[in-house]
Amino acid sequence: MSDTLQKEEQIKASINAAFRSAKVSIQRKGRIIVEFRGGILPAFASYLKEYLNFKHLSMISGVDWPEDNQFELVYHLWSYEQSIHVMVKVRLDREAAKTKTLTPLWEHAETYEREIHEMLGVEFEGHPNMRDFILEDWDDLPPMRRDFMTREYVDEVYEWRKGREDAQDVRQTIAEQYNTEVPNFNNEDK
Amino acid sequence: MKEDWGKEAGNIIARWARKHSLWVLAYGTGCGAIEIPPTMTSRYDAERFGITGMATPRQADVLLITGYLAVKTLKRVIRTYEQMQSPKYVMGFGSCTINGGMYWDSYNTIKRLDDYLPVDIFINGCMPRPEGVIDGFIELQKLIDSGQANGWKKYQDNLEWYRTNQKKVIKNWKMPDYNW
Amino acid sequence: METIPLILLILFGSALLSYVIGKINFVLKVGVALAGILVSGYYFLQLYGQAQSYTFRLLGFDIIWRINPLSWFFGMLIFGLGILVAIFSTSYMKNKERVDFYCFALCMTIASMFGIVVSGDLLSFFFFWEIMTWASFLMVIYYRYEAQAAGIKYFVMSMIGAYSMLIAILMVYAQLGTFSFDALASGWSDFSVSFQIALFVLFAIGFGVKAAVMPLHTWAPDAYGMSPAPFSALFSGVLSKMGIYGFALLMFVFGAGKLAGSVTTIHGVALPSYILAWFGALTALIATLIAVMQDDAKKLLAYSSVGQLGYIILGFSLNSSMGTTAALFHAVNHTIFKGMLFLSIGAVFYRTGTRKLSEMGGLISNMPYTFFVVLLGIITMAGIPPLSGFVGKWLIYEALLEKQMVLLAVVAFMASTAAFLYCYRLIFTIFLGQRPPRFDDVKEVPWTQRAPMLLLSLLTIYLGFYPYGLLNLIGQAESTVMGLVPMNLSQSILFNDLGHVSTIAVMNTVGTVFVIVFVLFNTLYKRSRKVGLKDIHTSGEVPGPEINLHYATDFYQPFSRSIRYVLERSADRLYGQFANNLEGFFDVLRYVYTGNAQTYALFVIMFLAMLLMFTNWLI
Amino acid sequence: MDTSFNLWILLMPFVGALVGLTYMGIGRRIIARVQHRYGPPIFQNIVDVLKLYSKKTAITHGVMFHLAPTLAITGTISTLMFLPILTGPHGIYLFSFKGDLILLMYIMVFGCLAMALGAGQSGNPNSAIGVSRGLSQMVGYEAPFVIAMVTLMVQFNTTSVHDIIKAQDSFVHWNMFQSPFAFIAALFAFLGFMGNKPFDVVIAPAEIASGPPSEFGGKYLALMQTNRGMFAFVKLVLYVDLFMGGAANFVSLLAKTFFFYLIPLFVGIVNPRFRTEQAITFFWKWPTVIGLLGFLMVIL
Amino acid sequence: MSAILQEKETTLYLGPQHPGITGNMMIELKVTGDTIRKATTHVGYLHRGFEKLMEERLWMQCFPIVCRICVPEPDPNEENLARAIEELEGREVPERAKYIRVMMLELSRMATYLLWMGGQSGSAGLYTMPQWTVGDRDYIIDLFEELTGGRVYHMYIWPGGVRRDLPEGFEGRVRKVLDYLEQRLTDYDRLLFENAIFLRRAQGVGILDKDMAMEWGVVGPPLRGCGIAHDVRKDEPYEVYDQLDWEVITHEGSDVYSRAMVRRKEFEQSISIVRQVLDKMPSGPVHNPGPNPLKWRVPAGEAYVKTESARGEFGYYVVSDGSLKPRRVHVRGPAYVHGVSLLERMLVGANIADTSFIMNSLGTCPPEIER
Repeated sequence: MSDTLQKEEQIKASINAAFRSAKVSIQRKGRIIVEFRGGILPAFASYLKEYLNFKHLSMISGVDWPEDNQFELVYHLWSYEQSIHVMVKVRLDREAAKTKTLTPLWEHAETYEREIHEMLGVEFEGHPNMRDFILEDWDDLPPMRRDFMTREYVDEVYEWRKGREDAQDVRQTIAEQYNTEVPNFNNEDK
Repeated sequence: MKEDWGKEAGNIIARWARKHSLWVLAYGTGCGAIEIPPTMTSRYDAERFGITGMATPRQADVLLITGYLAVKTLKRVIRTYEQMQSPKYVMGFGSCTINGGMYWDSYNTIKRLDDYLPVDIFINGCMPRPEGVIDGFIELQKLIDSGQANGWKKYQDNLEWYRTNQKKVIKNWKMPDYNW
Repeated sequence: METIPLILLILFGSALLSYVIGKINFVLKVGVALAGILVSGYYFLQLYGQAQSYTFRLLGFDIIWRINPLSWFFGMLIFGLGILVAIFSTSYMKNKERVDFYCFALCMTIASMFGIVVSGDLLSFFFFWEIMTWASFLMVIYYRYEAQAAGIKYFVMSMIGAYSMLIAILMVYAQLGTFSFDALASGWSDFSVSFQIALFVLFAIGFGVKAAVMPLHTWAPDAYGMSPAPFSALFSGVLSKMGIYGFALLMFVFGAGKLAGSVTTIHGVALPSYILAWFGALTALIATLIAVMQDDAKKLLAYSSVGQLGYIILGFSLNSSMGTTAALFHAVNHTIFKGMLFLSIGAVFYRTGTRKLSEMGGLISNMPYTFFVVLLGIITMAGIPPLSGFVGKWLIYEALLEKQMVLLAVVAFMASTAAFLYCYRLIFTIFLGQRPPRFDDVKEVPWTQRAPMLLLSLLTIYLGFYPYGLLNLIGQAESTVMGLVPMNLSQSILFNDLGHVSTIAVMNTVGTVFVIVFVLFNTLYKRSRKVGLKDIHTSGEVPGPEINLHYATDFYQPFSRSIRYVLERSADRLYGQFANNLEGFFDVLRYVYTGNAQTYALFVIMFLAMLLMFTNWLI
Repeated sequence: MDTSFNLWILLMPFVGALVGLTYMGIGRRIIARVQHRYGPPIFQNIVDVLKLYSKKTAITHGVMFHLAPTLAITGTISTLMFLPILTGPHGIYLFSFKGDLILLMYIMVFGCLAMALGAGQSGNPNSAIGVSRGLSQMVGYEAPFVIAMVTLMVQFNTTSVHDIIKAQDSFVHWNMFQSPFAFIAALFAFLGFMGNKPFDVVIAPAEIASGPPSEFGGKYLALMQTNRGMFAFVKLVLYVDLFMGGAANFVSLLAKTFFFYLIPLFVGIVNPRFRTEQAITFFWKWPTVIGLLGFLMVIL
Repeated sequence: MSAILQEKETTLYLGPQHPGITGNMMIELKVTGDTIRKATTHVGYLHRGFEKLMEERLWMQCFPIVCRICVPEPDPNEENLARAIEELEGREVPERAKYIRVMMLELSRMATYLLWMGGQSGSAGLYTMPQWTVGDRDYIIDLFEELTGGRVYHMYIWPGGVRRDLPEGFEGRVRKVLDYLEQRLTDYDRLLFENAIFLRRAQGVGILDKDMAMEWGVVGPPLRGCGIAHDVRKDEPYEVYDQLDWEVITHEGSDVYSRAMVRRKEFEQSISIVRQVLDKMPSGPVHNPGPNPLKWRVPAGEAYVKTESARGEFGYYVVSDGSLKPRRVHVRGPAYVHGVSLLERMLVGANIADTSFIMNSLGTCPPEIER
């Protein structure tokens, strides 16, 4: 097992050597998670891109963690040569979510950042073209935030056809099949 | 008396021609668009019934709403519908046009198409099979033949009501107002 | 008093008078010029069917002014368009600067052109020719600085033409000792063949510059484009016809047509004429191709004008009755439709202040009359039946096919097809499509501008329906002056050995069908609902006001891509390269040109001596 | 003679439109068979036109837009009137004795120009692009066409269609066989004329919606479709007259025109669309060279 | 005179209602002549908020949703989500199920390529090709229908295996369809891939620079069309791809034609992969059942899984907080880059006539961009 993770260990070592603020952990073969706290993200990204050959930016995900009052941005990088996927996690303050754009490094990061801006409300400094991406004339909370309640929004904006209000019938069937009662599916359930 | 007869004959011919020549607007509004190519091509061959695709709304007769409508699309669909020439028909395709379907709690799709456009016929299913689509067209032909497919008249008469519904959903209404 | 000198006097007089009195006020100067042109036009009409001649001696030379059917024919063009242009100018030039200057140049041009057509000897011909060049040059540089380049180009090219013509005239004088046309006509056959060819080439260059034959056309687009719009109409419509008149003289009066007897012939046409025919045909084709690419409306028309003149020259060079008829008929056509088009472009410029095709659009609802005129203009220009353009085109093709000149016919056909392209571009980019918001309030031009244009468009409809009157006139000129057998018009049908077309039947058919369909279509259906300009199929999107939906820039890009081999080799660039290569040579010459008057005099004498030697060698 | 003459003048436009539209229906059916399906009924195109005539509303963008279909159909009917439909003792000549081939070549453009103007006034950029492409392509296919026409006119030393028909008195004298190069050149031009693939750059749906007609609907489109059918008929009859010696009766006319209709159809089924400049240069290469060969044959 | 300044370039709207667009999106073109000066893509016409909806659904309920993310090719989505959950749970998948999954994925790849062939040739105006290929695609769809009950959306691959075993005689029917398609391929070659006009239109058009392709995260056939041999199935083999005999197909040229050829050859290869799968398929169970879906809690953690779909790498980033519902499912469709920023870049300087052509060759699929 250990010898198969050789490449991953190497990368971990070189990242640790170069950036103190990066906490590197190996998830499994071909998956490295870097928690990057503080410091300049573009510098780190360009280090990964230029020195460690992570040329391919697969995507940027944004995860909302209202418990910690933080947004987590996950930059997914892939190295063609080493077949290794790196997830660089950056945590941002939820109230004043702001970070530097990566468009100078990867031009196509533009769309990802636009989407995160629209869906979570994160500001990207220096982004060249922050126009509407998916939504049009959206004036509510950014929809991918956990505190945006899509059910409430739907009840408020759209009209229901009669008979569709509960939408519980399928769950009822499943519950009967497994001999349990229909659980409460509201959001507070964790 | 003679005039009535002529008018009646004209109507019969017109209805017959309308029935047998349905030009569908090439507008894949939702995922249902994936079943349109099979419907139109060699296996199901909807052209047998005179159903053909048309590129622009000015020439089309049938607006096929293939599935859910995002609000952004709804705006375009309304404009497209209003650019079509009467008589024109709207087909709601898939459960999502009827009651939201899979997307019943989505913040971005409308739940009832007939609130916003006068639907002449619904085809249910998620998604309907090509046979279902063709069946829907045949039903539409029957409606046209019996003179019941007059959603476009309904739209003209109840424009106010439709507009109110549309404007409720579409926040930034930047469209020219039409008169028919 | 004799009518011819009277007309000349009135015209020159009103030119000077309007310049002098013009300092007082606008109405007066324009009034004087207009009155002068109108009165002389009236006198000119009196000359119809008469054969007057007026001779006097000046500085020991016989000066002959005469009128014959050919002169009258061209005079008709001059006064017809001249009067309309003058009327058009009354409102067009209002509130413009230097109107007196404009009136002066206009009257001078008309006067000198009339002088050219009435000249019966080479001396006065050349004299009036030069006045015409100068007067039109003044017009070209009307918009001072921006017109500088155009003016210089025009001037240089005109000088080349003038010198070449002067050499030819001197050669004739050296041989015959007289300047008279009649003497030249009778003496032509006695010249040696090489002398005949030399005369032919020199005169052809002289007239070719004015008629803008390729490759001598380079001045035309700039000069037509730069001069004020009404004058552009005159420039292209009539002034260029003076070159054509020159060709008519050269081929049929001087007797170059007789060359056929002495040199190699191809399809029954003398080799020099045949080459000239190719020049004409290629001019028609290439100028058309270039016109397609123009973005400036007037330049487009200018190149188109060059192309159409190519047709006329092609007609003349065939040296046949049919060809000449075609050329003269097309000359009238060209005067009419170029008048219409230049005037309406002027009208558009008057209202919008731009000539760039890509900046305009959608003006049809603002300027419906102008649109109508341009519509008829382009139909005529494209040669589509039932308007008069078709008659001209038909005559040319028949003339070519009669001579079995297949390749020339193909080139001519192709040029005419390519002409559809710029015709459509002209009307589409200005009048159709989307209107830029800044032209929303544009109004139709005043009646003084509308009337001349509409008159011309009525004329093209009439000639399309019944061209036989005009053809009769041409026939008269041919039989009396040019020594040709005119075409048979006894049945009111365009007829020759190859085929025939009844223009009356065409016009009747098109008219009747249109009326029937129109009436049926409009009575059976309710009125359609008129929608706004931007209410178009934009794939469901709603474009904002700043979005440009008018497709006008680089309208024929795919076409230009496929003909880029032609466009890369423009004559202008060739001259440019030539000039660059000559620069070193001119550096040497600077030592010769010392600026001392005596050296210049020496040069002139040397030049004349060389000329004399040259002519002797030729003989 | 006189009544039948008048009758044919009235009837011929309708016959032309019906024949043209039916051919299109048969064409759709043939295409469908190649594509492994049944296809629409043969008279589908006529039903379509009837449907369009029965549309209740239509929008207009202005005068030229309103007039364009009318003018287009005027141009087509006028062309038809100057075309000998049938020859021989029971010929239908209409006004064809009053015009010649050059007139036909030019009057055919009348309708196209009108359509282009109407499309222009619709204000749709797609229409304008379509017109620009169409005119550009026209210059392309006009080269072989003109060469072929001039060859014919010089060969028979006439511009009259009647004389050209008369010269092809028997099967072997058909211009198809007599001047094969001109025929091939003209055939290439015909592909462009008919606007079938690969030369359908004008309407190119995936590129510019449906090009020039994209704003026309309802009654306007109805007229345009009628015109399309009739214009196809006119072009077919012209080619039959020029290369197959005309037709003496309706059966042979239909057979011959249908033969010509099939050629672009079959080429179109299996070929994608050219880009505009490719189409133009295509026409200027082999078809033109073949046409010039035909020239040489005539001259030498 | 109005003060509104107009642009010099003409604006063309390619979509959303336009026959030249795939799916429902819009490209705003600024053109002069027929050259595109600037292209702006607008997406979002198909946005349903799937990622939000999944936060509101049970893990099992997510499966009907994910397959709708990419309409023409739903199986890679199910595969991805299933593998992500398996990775989080550490659930084993029976060997037979893995083979069936590979078969499904390859069949769906073939179906997508058939649809793509139709789209690519349809955008060039060759309408016989879509009629043939879409008709032939229905044979594969019929197989799907027999196996899963659904023509388009299958919901067949789920955590722990597949939903049900192959029916009686199914293998034979698959082989029959494969034989038929292989034989049809010669027809397609003659009609499209060897058509002179198609070659003239496709060669040298839509050039995608090799370095740019690497840099911009281009995946799938467009990347391999640049001659770069990368395929998720080889780079990070999943299921049983490492036990099958196949090679990454590349084609030099970087233009529309080379992308077309890559797809065409991969179609052939898929046929051979499915045949191998059928040959090697072991017997045994097809599902390793999990807990009651209504009380199914996936352990907290995160997983990034990817699958090679017909258009390239499909990536799923799944975050679980140990509750009944996913915390976050983020989908990276291959068209995300191809269809938005790359397309904008590639269309500059292209011909209007090639817009839809290039777009099809990149395999843009709007629903997976906006989800």
